[in-house]
Amino acid sequence: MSDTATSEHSEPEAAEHHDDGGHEEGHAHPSDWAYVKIAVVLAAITALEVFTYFETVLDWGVALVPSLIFMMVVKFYLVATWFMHLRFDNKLFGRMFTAGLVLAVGVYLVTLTVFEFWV
Amino acid sequence: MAIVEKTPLELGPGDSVRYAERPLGVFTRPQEGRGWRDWLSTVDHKRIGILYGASAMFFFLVGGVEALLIRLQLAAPEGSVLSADVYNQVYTMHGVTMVFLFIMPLAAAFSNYFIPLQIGARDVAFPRLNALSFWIWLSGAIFLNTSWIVGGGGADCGWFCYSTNSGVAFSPSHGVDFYAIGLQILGIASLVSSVNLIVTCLNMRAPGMTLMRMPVLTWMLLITQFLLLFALPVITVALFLLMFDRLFDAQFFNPDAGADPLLWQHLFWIFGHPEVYIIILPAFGVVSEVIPTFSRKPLFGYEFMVFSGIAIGFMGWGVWAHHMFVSGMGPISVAAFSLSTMFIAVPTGVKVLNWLATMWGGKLRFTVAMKFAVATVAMFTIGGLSGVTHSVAPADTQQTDTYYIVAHFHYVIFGGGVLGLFAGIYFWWPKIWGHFLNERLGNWSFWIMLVGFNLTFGPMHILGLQGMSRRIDTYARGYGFEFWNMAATVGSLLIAVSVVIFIWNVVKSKRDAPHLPPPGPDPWDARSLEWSIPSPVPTHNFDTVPQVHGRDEWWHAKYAENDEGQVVRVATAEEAAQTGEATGVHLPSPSFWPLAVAVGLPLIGYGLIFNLWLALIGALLTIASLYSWALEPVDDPDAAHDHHEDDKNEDDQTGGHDS
Amino acid sequence: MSAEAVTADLGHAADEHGHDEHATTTGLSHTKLAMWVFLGSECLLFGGLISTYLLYKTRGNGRTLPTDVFDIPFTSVSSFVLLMSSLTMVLALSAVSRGEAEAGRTWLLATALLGGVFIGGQVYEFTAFVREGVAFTTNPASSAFFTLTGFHGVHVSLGIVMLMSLFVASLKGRLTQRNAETVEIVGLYWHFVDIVWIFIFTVIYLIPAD
Amino acid sequence: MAEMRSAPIRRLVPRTLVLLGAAVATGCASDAELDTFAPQGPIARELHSRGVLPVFWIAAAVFVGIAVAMVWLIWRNRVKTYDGDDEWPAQTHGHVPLEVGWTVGFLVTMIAVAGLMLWSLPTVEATEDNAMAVTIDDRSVMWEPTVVVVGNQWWWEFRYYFTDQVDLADLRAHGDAKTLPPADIVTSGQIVIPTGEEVELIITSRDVIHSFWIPALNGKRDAVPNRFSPWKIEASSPGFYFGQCTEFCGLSHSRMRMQAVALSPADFQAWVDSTSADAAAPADPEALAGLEVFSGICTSCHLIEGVNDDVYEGADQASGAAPNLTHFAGRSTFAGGIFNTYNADGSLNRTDLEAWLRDPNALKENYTVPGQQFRGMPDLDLSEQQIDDLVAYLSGLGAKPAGWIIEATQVE
Ligand code: HEA
Ligand code: HEA
Ligand code: HEC
Ligand code: CUA
Ligand SMILES: [Cu+2]
Repeated sequence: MSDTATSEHSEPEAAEHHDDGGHEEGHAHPSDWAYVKIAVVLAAITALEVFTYFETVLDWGVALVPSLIFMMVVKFYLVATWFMHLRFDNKLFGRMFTAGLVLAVGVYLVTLTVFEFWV
Repeated sequence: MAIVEKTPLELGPGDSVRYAERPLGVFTRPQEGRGWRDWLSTVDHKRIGILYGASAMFFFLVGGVEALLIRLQLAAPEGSVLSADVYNQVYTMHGVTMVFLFIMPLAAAFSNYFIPLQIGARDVAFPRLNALSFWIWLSGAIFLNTSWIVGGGGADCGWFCYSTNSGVAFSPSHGVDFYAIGLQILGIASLVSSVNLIVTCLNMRAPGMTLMRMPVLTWMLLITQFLLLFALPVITVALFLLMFDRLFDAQFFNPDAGADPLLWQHLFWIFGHPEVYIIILPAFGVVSEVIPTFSRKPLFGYEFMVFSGIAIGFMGWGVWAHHMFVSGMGPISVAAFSLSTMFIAVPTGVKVLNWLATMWGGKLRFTVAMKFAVATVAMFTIGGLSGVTHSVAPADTQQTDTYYIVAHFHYVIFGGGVLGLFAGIYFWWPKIWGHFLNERLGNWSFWIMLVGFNLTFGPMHILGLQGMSRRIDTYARGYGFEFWNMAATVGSLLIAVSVVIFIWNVVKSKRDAPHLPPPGPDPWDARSLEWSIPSPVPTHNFDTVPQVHGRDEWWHAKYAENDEGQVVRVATAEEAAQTGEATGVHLPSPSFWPLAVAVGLPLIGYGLIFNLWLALIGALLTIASLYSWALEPVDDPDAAHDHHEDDKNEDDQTGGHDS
Repeated sequence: MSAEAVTADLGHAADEHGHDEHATTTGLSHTKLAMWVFLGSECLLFGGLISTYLLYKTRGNGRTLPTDVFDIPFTSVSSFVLLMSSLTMVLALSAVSRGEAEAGRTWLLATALLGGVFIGGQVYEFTAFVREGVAFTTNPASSAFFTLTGFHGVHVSLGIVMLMSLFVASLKGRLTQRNAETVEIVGLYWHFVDIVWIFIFTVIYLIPAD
Repeated sequence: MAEMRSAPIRRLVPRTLVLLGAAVATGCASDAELDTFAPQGPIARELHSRGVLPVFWIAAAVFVGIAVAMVWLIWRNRVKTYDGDDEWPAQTHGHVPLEVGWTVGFLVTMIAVAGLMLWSLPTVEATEDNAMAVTIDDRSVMWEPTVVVVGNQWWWEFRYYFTDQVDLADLRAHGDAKTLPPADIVTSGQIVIPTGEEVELIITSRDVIHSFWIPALNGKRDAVPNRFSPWKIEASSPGFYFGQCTEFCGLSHSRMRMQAVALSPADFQAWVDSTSADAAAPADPEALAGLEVFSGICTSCHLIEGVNDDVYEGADQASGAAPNLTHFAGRSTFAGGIFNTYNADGSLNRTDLEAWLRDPNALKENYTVPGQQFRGMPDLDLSEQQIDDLVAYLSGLGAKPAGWIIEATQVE
């Protein structure tokens, strides 16, 4: 919620993004080639993720869960910032989404903690 | 939803030519008119606000009658007005009705009516979605109450419907099914409306209306929308799990299969606690408008008011388990939630003292609206302080599930929420209807309500501390509960009297209105933009969208401060106000599809409970209506431009929207 | 119409489609903002379902758990399919906003097809699980599993419906450069459903349930 | 009409005082058996003085402050009407130091409240390692006073383990409240505890959530199916302490009560001796006939040690249990603590007992609908003869409690 309060400061910036409607040409969106590159990275990470499943090949030990989470976050981040354009778009969009995301993660982590999920 | 549709009207920057491109849609749209049928297709935020308000007041009576039944049953020991079974249904439906069908929609009425007006907009961002929210809400409300007739009775599990008592084995009638599905339908309505209003607040402010210039009512309503936005999905999850358990034999709450009943409690209260701030913040907003107006002072500490509201909204997410102090979740969790709960008193206290500081050195004029507002502050403080006493977790082990809690939450909900919204009703009545509510009757109603309220809920503190459990259909003689229960029942009858006076006031004021001078645009010498336009508000709201230069824009259009800090008038309200006579304002066309979509949902509900074929029909109806909606032209390009003149004239003649 | 009335008109943005985004306070389109706000809310929906599953994943009531019957290689393939549908989605948007209607249409269809493959995979997975003794009502773990993945599946299916609607509109020549925003908004929804699956794939499938 | 005159607050202060006075007054009344302001044991006393009272005083002080400020403001600043434009007060928009001041003030107050909370939390949560000697089956054991408390619709079961003592961890590992390990004593409605000992409770439920609460001895704790939650009570002196199930649990939630009977250690031992024995064999013919009826009808639900414990497989109930009747006559209340087993003069309360057997549903509403799982005792269509026989049999089960207990329980 505090996000909306501060979004005040983003307004001048928002005004600059005036022509960010999506049906204008020539704005900052990346080329198709860039998208493909991102997709390749995503595919590679996915391959690595799946690779962890075959423990016989390589035992990740205690590093398994942290690495999996890390890879997940990277993928999540790449899709959100590139494919969903958060990187190029007005910050307000990202803030609305992050507010929900952060709240969800926070609230549910606490809930699972109360259920002693981690022990 | 209507995603596939494309806009017919494109306006390039600075380009005043309309593209008369034929819209994508294949259905024509109805036109805005004045008959009763037009209420069914209206997309005007003001009319939708009125619809919300009127239906909410209706359900206030329903919930109130349920409350009176409770009180009659408990007036004396061994009461026999209701059987235990009916009592359980009545108190459950009382809680559900009051929370979901009365106070939330009443707050939604304020959001719908006043957010656009206070930010200088013509309507909300998505007018048809707005209509959809209302109709879905209404269909959910009706659906929920039909369980009395077709469901074998209302839900009988308490408004938070704890598992496992909500399972089929323990509540075999369909009441709980109606609860689970009904609340989902209501949730869709509120979710859609919260998205709509958030976008409205962020995106449709008049030029110059920065966030920190928004009136505090709008601010509080905006925060409320965020709370709804994030809280509703959580209860939706809970309700789905419950529904799957009951209707499709899932195992979410079956302890024999290893399920944990506390899961429901967490999900419910993660929603439920933000919910109580959803109830109170609109009232805080109203009070923050009324007190400055009748103190002839600006709100003290605007920034602090806004940020404390945000803080309350935010902190409200970390305290839910204070409803579960005795559930056995473990001492560390108890301590943590106890601590997080307490500190909500800080931002709330900031609000209370800022209201007092606004009154400090002011010129307080005690109209009925002002009386309600001041009473709100006082009564809420009592409720808030009893809240603090049960935020101390060990102490709460003596208090929880007793009438002490019932006293707490009626003080905050009724003393805070309901009295606050009543202040708003008296304050904005002339703006909405073009005539005042009668002050004399208003005073009677106010005092009787205040006395009745305290007589009803004050004694409940004592009863609770004497050990009277809540949700009991009778109590035995000899525990010392007799006297105060009788007092509470008498008090509730007084509240009923005050409500009757209020209803009479509504009727009488309307009847007397033609013989009284009209209130004019700004009867209270108020401060925000809705007072800069005629009363009642013309269909198009603003002739020209105002340019905003600061907080309390409208006040500054009337007054300035000279070098000595004295207030000098620069214009009368009549001079500064808009005339409402603009023509040719393009407004969104009405549509019947929101109503049609909404009708499908309860059919799905009945179908899930009784016969899946019916659900299929409901689903098809919903989908077909959604598609029709999408294929409907966004606007009727021929209709939009010339019929507003008649509107205005009619307004003048009838003095209201109610013809 | 007077000049004043025109400015007034610009201010109200009176329909659902944000066509006059130039007039909104933030300069942003209503619809797109609404979609983002909605997606914020969806986080709490899926969060609740995921937490429910995590809490229950080992509660089998003595019967087979979903984790016992997971087929990771199979799910990996369908996850990969869904991931790649995000690429085709973004390419569709890119094409439409360049005015290449035909290319846009093709990419839209490709996205919908990939989504369809994913749903097909899920249907297969569900039936396979049921055959192996993990049905919706078997135990808390299975109820939670089917509810979570089922909710996600319904989201994907809705996305497919929207994509196909766009595709049909495009066939009729109605999906022009101007409608790029509509494509973008459907895309946002689609990508969101994809990132939810990224989460589910790791947290539900890959992290071992000891 | 007092249009401009009175302020809501002005009548609040006296009102509150009156209410507070009344609360104190009724709190002292002898019939207020559930009164939370009348603690009778060390835990409840400490909870009251540390957890409850201080925060009440803080809240009251804040309230008085706000109320006085409000009344004063209203008194000072009210006007009848605004006549004209020159009546504008100074337009103060805010004052940051003031705001910071009261924010800090509230923070400090709440930190104090937080301290109180942390100070009083161990009062209800921490347990001590006490133990007392108990003789069971002629064997002396050290017993860490622990009672397993099981909620059922709408009665409480209390289980005592002396021979094979259980603790929280054992039961959590065991997991299932419907198949608890066999206990030395199983009773219902009245929890019997020794005075001067902290008694740990392990609370669970077999059907829905209930809440165990004896206000004079401690706060409450929910009984949640599939969970075992710790709690504790302690009574300073022998006596009788009333309780009420406080979590809504269906139809007869209001009629789900319980009492704690605190006995001196010697009396407690005597109670253990009499109650751990198997049921007495009936002597007179009526009681024998009663046993006959019982064995034919009642054994599908009720257990009597020495009669049907060898074949008993749980009750025909959603909860899978019904009160253990082995020492039925040893308790002074029955059916969820709402009926007297004995009249005040010590004679058997035939009226209620017979009525109960005639049609339980009429006395205490329940869900015994044919075709659904039973919750509560159904109407068994007994003949008056059968009822008389059963009463004769039941009244011989267990030793009649002491006169003062019978007197103290008299519930209406
Ligand atoms: C409008 C709704 C509303 C509001 C605003 C509140 C506000 C608060 N509530 Fe309340 N609450 C309910 C509605 C509400 N509540 C409902 C409906 C229930 C019961 C649900 C059910 O079981 O059915 C409930 C139950 C409830 C419980 C659970 C009780 C139980 O079941 O055991 C608790 C426990 O901590 C609690 C605490 C609080 C606190 C600390 C606040 C705080 O936000 C209050 C803050 C306000 C003040 C403190 C007063 C003003 C401040 C000052 C004047 C400053 C100075 C004060 C100090 C320094 C102390 N509430
Ligand atoms: C917005 C919320 C709200 C409001 C306004 C009220 C208002 C009232 N409540 Fe409410 N109450 C709750 C929310 C609310 N309540 C909740 C959430 C619960 C918990 C439920 C649960 O435990 O699950 C509860 C529980 C509750 C209980 C406890 C029941 C129990 O635990 O067993 C009691 C008992 O007295 C009670 C009484 C009242 C009374 C007397 C009013 C009065 O203020 C009502 C005043 C209104 C009227 C008197 C209406 C006037 C009607 C007429 C004049 C008739 C005219 C008729 C026609 C024209 C047709 N309420
Ligand atoms: C289908 C199950 C069932 C059968 C059969 C049944 N009872 Fe019960 N009985 C119960 C339940 C359940 C209770 C607890 C009810 C309550 O307190 O709400 C109970 C309570 C009682 C009590 C009070 C016990 C106490 O200490 O509180 C008595 C006495 C009693 N039953 C006697 C009988 C007799 C005698 C019969 C046979 C004629 C009988 N019951 C048959 C289920 C049954
Ligand atoms: Cu058991 Cu209420
Ligand atoms: Cu709360």
